[in-house]
Amino acid sequence: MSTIELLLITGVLLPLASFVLLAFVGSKLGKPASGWVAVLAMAASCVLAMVALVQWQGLDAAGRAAARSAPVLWATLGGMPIKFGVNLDSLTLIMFFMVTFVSTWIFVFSVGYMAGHSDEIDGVSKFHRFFTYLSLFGFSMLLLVIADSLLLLFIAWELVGVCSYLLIGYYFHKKSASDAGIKAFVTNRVGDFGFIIGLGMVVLFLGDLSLAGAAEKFHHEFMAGGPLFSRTFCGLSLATWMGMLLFCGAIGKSAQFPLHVWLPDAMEGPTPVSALIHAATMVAAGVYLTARIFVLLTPEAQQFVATIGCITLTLAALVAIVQTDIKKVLAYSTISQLGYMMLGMGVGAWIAALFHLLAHAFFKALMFLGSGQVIEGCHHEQDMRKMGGLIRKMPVTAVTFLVGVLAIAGVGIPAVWMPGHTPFGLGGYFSKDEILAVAWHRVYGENHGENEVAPGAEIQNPKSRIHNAEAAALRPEPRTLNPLLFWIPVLMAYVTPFYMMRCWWLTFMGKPRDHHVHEHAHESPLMYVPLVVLALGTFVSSYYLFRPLVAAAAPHPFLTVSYDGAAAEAAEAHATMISHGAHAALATRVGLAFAVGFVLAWLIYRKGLAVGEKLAVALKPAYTVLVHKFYFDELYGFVLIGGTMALNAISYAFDKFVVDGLVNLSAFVTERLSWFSGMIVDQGVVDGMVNGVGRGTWTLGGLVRSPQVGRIRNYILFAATGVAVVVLWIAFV
Amino acid sequence: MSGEAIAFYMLAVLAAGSALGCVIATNIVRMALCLLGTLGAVALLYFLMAANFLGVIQLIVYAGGTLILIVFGIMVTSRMYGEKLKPRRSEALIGALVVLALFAGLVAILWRGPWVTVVPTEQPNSVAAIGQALLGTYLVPFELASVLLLAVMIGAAYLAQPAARNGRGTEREE
Amino acid sequence: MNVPTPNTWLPSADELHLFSPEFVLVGTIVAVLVVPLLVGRRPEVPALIAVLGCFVGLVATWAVSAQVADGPQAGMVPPSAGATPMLLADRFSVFYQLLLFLALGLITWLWLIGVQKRNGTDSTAERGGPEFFVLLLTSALGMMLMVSSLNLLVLIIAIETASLPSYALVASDKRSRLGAEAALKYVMFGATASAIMIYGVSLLYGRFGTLDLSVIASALDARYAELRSTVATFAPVTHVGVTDAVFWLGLAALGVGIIFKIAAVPMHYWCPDVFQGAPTEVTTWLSVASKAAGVGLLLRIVSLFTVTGPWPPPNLPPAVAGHTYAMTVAVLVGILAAVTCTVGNLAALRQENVKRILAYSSIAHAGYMMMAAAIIAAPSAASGVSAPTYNAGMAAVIAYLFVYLLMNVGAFGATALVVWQTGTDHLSAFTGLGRRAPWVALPLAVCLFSLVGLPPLGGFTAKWYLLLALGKSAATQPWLWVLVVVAVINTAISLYYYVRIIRQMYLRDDAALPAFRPPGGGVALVSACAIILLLLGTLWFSPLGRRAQALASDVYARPPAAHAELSHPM
Amino acid sequence: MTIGLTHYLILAALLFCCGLFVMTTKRNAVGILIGVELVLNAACLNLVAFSRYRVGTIDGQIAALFIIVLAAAEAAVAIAIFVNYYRMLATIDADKGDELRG
Repeated sequence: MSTIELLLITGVLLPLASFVLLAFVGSKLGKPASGWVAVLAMAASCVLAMVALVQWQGLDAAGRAAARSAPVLWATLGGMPIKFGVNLDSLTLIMFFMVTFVSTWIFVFSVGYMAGHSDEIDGVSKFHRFFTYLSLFGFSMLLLVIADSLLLLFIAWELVGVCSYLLIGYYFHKKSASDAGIKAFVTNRVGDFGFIIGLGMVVLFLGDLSLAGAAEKFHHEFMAGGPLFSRTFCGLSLATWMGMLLFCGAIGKSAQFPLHVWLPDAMEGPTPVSALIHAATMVAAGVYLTARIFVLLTPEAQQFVATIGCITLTLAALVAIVQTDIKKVLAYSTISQLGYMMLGMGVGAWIAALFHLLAHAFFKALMFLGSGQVIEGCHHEQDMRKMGGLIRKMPVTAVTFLVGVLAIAGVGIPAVWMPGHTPFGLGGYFSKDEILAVAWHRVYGENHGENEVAPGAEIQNPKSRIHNAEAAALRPEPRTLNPLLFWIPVLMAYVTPFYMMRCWWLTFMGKPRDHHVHEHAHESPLMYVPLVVLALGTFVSSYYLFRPLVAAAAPHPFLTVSYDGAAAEAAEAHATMISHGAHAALATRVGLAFAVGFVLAWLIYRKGLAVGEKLAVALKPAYTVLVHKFYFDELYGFVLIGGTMALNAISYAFDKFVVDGLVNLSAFVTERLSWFSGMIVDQGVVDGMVNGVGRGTWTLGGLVRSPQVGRIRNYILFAATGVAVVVLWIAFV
Repeated sequence: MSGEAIAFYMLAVLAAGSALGCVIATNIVRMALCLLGTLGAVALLYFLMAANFLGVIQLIVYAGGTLILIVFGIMVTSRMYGEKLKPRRSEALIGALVVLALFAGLVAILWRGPWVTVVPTEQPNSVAAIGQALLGTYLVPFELASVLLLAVMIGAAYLAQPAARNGRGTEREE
Repeated sequence: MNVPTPNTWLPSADELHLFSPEFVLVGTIVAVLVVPLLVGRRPEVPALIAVLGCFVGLVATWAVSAQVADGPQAGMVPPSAGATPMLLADRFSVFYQLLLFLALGLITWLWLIGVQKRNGTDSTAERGGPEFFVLLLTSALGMMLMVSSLNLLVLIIAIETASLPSYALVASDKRSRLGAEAALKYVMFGATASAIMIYGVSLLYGRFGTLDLSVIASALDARYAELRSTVATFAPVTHVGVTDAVFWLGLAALGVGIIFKIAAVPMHYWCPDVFQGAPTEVTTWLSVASKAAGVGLLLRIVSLFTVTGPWPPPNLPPAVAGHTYAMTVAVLVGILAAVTCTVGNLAALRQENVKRILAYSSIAHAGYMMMAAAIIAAPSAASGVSAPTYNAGMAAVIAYLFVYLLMNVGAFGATALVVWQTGTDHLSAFTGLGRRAPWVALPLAVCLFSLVGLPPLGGFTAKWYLLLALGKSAATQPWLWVLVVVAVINTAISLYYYVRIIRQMYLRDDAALPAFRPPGGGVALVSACAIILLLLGTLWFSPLGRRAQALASDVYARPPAAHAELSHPM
Repeated sequence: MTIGLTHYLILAALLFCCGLFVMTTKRNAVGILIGVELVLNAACLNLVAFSRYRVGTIDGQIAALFIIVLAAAEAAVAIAIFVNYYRMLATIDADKGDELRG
């Protein structure tokens, strides 16, 4: 076992040790101490991760290959070896670092946050238990990151699910929190159901659960035209089904449509938990899984991934516009960003998607902790309508939050963008841009001859051997993508800065709208230090730290698409590059989206703040939103009319066109539609579906037990009836 | 009609009639009497089928033992004499329908067969033959049944003994 | 002195040795009865004897396992011409002996704790030490013989030997009103089921002219061969197996008795009521041993239909193959299994009583195990599947049963500790258990997660092997996929009610409820179960699979028609 | 008309059905037990008839013999449980025992 692996394994075990320690003696350690134990363990992991990362960066390709040791045989299942080991590559290291780093600061924040809470619930102190769960969560997530086998990954996956259940339902005496925990758990199980079946298919058709082995067998199967590819079900090959089913797990965990319903509810948990779930761990796990199984996705399965991502990012962005709860805005923005990541995965922008994941982890953790600071400072007030002007009371929080807002909005100066030059911009700028650029390439780009492989040539790759023919069939070819998968995300890129700016402005700027809240607002050092650190991290963690590492881990150049500017890595020599045309096109289309978004948000909520105070008293929030979303509503009205909900929009459009004129119409339609997607799609249809399934099962449970009347004679009668049916069947059928 | 047939039909009517009597009777004592009728008729049918030993056993063990046990049970548990324990009419109706359907199905199946077709030979049918079979071929079930009877006796005795309350068991020892 | 008549027969020493575990059990029964007469009715005495008997029995089992290493051995072959063996000893039955001795030991342990904890000392006589153990051991004897009998008559008596003492055991707490009610229901339902079963056996006797299972198996083979030739000449013959109505009727009625023991749908009605009303240690025994024996018996009966040779049969058109005896039995068992585990899981959702939840959970688990019995065709190289030398379904059930034993003993044991402390088995008794008695709550949580089948616990291992076996067989019999899907969906449903208990223990709390100290022995018992489950899910993952395969090797559980080595020169 | 196997089988089937009906309708627990005895008698009758008319060995009779013994054992346990039940609930009405349900 190499040093790096040892470092990582130790890093994984430290939170576990902390968990065990806290589980047994946590109550004795008492209030602050047990929290610091968890922080220490996670911080130590983070240091180890940094050491490992530095060592890794010092190694050349051969050294890196040598650092990977063979996995340990754990069991042989019907001839299939199950091996566990560390999946050592750049992605693992950077993910590991990100998880430990972000978690450490979230833990620190938690100590401050939870200390301010009454931790006596029914007379029993829960403080240590919170950190017990947090440690277990950290352990599960780290295990998931280093897992090199789908089985180990699945185990960690389930552990993460259990922890999320425990943490979201932490305020279990609140019925909503308890229900939210159950909802998260059950919804995730729905996704896991597909995941399990997918795993079953991997076992049956590939016979290898290790990531590398499964990929190898998959390619072999493809070349041989095995049953996985030759057999079809409902018009899609079994391979496609396998990929889609495996992705189902990610749908659940990363809160993708249609399983995104649990995530906004999950805000019922303590705010640090929200930060942990939304930034570094749980939702990231889905994207990480998709990245790891990327090599098992056929082009059709990729398209499925992209479509899901596109739907998710659209719905969530629209819903975020009308939210008034600060945490819910962030929740929907997370879903939306995850949608971007999945879209990136689906269109082949593997590198960009992961880059976005890492960048997002930092600024989203930052914003959640900021919101936690606000909520804590404002006596558990989460309604933005009652805030405003907090920048004077919480300057650090406000500024750091703004950094996050700028980052998620993708602030950058596209005019400066030239390959090889140092552009200015925050994380989200590069990552989202690259995802969209790749999507553009898939829709309109042309394949330049320089990437073609000589016929019959076999490319040696440290990960797997890929034949020419396969490259032709599996690579993401240009001009194969539905244009909607490019245009909708582009338009949504304008929504993101809008709702984020709205959130920030309503919270921190303007005049205080609720003096009670405002008077008591304060911030505490223990809680804002993490904010500052993460804000700095957001600045640093941009293009030059994350992207090369992620790029080095790309599974196979043929399967991914990336900017040509970053193709420094030797392994990427044959990768599909996108042309310069993409940058040019994007710069004009989305480059200044953030500016447009910010300005419009400012225009509206600057004006709205004056009115807002009055309206907040009048408790007419829906009206406020309706009136003051003029320009944006118009813009997004078109998005939606052009989108999948065209029919609805048009029916409303005709209704309203005559009365209010075009501008009002769009405003109304947009509001209606965001309400629609929020209320109907989210809470009505999908919730209804999930709840309906639950209620159906529940009713069925009652039905099944109803014969259990308690009278023995009737039991005998039921049994006799069964016998009679069988006898009649035998006799007469 | 041969003598065998006459005997069979008489016994069959007795057995079936008693069984139906069990069905109809609401008084538990009458039910036990009807059961006695069935048991006796079946025993006589055994005689008719030349299974004399079995017929005797049926009379001694079943009619003389098991039935007595049942009557004993009735006596112990029927303090509230006269309480009508009638099932609901709907239950009886459903039960009757189920059972009638079952009977129809059974008859249809039993009528068709097929049954094993070994030509019946003159069999050693004496008590000695049965005794030898019990200690020969059927030694294992014989021994097993004896263990079972032992356990059942102990269990039944234990259960039927009234529970000692407040350490009465120890009082008795003193 | 009478000269023994030629037909009187004593088995040889070899044969007796082959069944020494059963004899040990009988000896223990006698000792449990006699020794207390000599040393007094202290509750420890019969328990100690029972444990001692278990140890001796395990040694005897070990000795037998060496004897059957070469293959199944038929035992108790009467000397008369044409007589067939009564009992069978093979690795599968050895496994059952092992399992039952283990279960006996654990239940005895639990009983002792219960005696000390529950009622104080004055009522130990009430608990009927010797009587309890006589009944327990006798039912264990019946269960062992259920799995190893080769003769329908022995089978009936074995089932009754297992059942009758169990009825009495349920009522063994004579001051329990619920116990009395449960016993009444159990005995009535059981008597009905066994009466129907006996009627079915009488029909099978009429159909085949024998009570011997090996003869019936060869008759089925003959019919199968006849069928093949018929098909070759007079295609198409339809519904070959189904025309044999008497056979199916007899089999169905026999099945009623078997699935009563398993508590599978539609003979499951007794199970929740009895499990709830019985004393917890008896519930544990019934849920583990009785069910295990039923599943073993089911596998034995079903494997009578095992088709030796390639599957589907090469010269049989698939449409006809679908109607063979084997296929029909497999599909019927599969349907029952699917319905059973679905009903069990659904009905458990809304229960408020922990023992009842666990009862329904045991119904569901019986369903999972029955799924393995639907794997009926012998694996063969000709069908394209690599040919294992073991019966995949049996191996899966062996692994499953072992894990199931630990999970249930752990879960019921922990429940018992709570019940004895709080006096109620309602879900509310578990409130805040994570604080009040962490050393009971933690193992219980492990056992419950294991019952769900979450990794890295034994329950996952068991389900894994089961699904693997199903999936592999599904390669040639695609309908088995349905079972896989049903099992996975059910696992998802079952999560809800298991987690409910865990939630009650960890996420609900009430400061008014005091912490309590559970008895050390009880904690040791449940912790041991939890730790072993953890090991089975991790380190012992593949050893368990290998051991199960080894125990299921050499058997298609088809009884040998006759056995040359053990026939007597008399 | 000679008496053959089928006659006995139909009679046994009738007894079987009567027994089953008794089991489902009698509220007195002892009544249910009587139903069980009827069904067992049907099985015995079957066995002896097969033995007599088809198989030609005494196996059937021996099986019937064992079943009679089993019936006795079962009755003993059942009656003991009834007595216990009666002691606890002060009734022999099987329907009164419906505390365990759902």
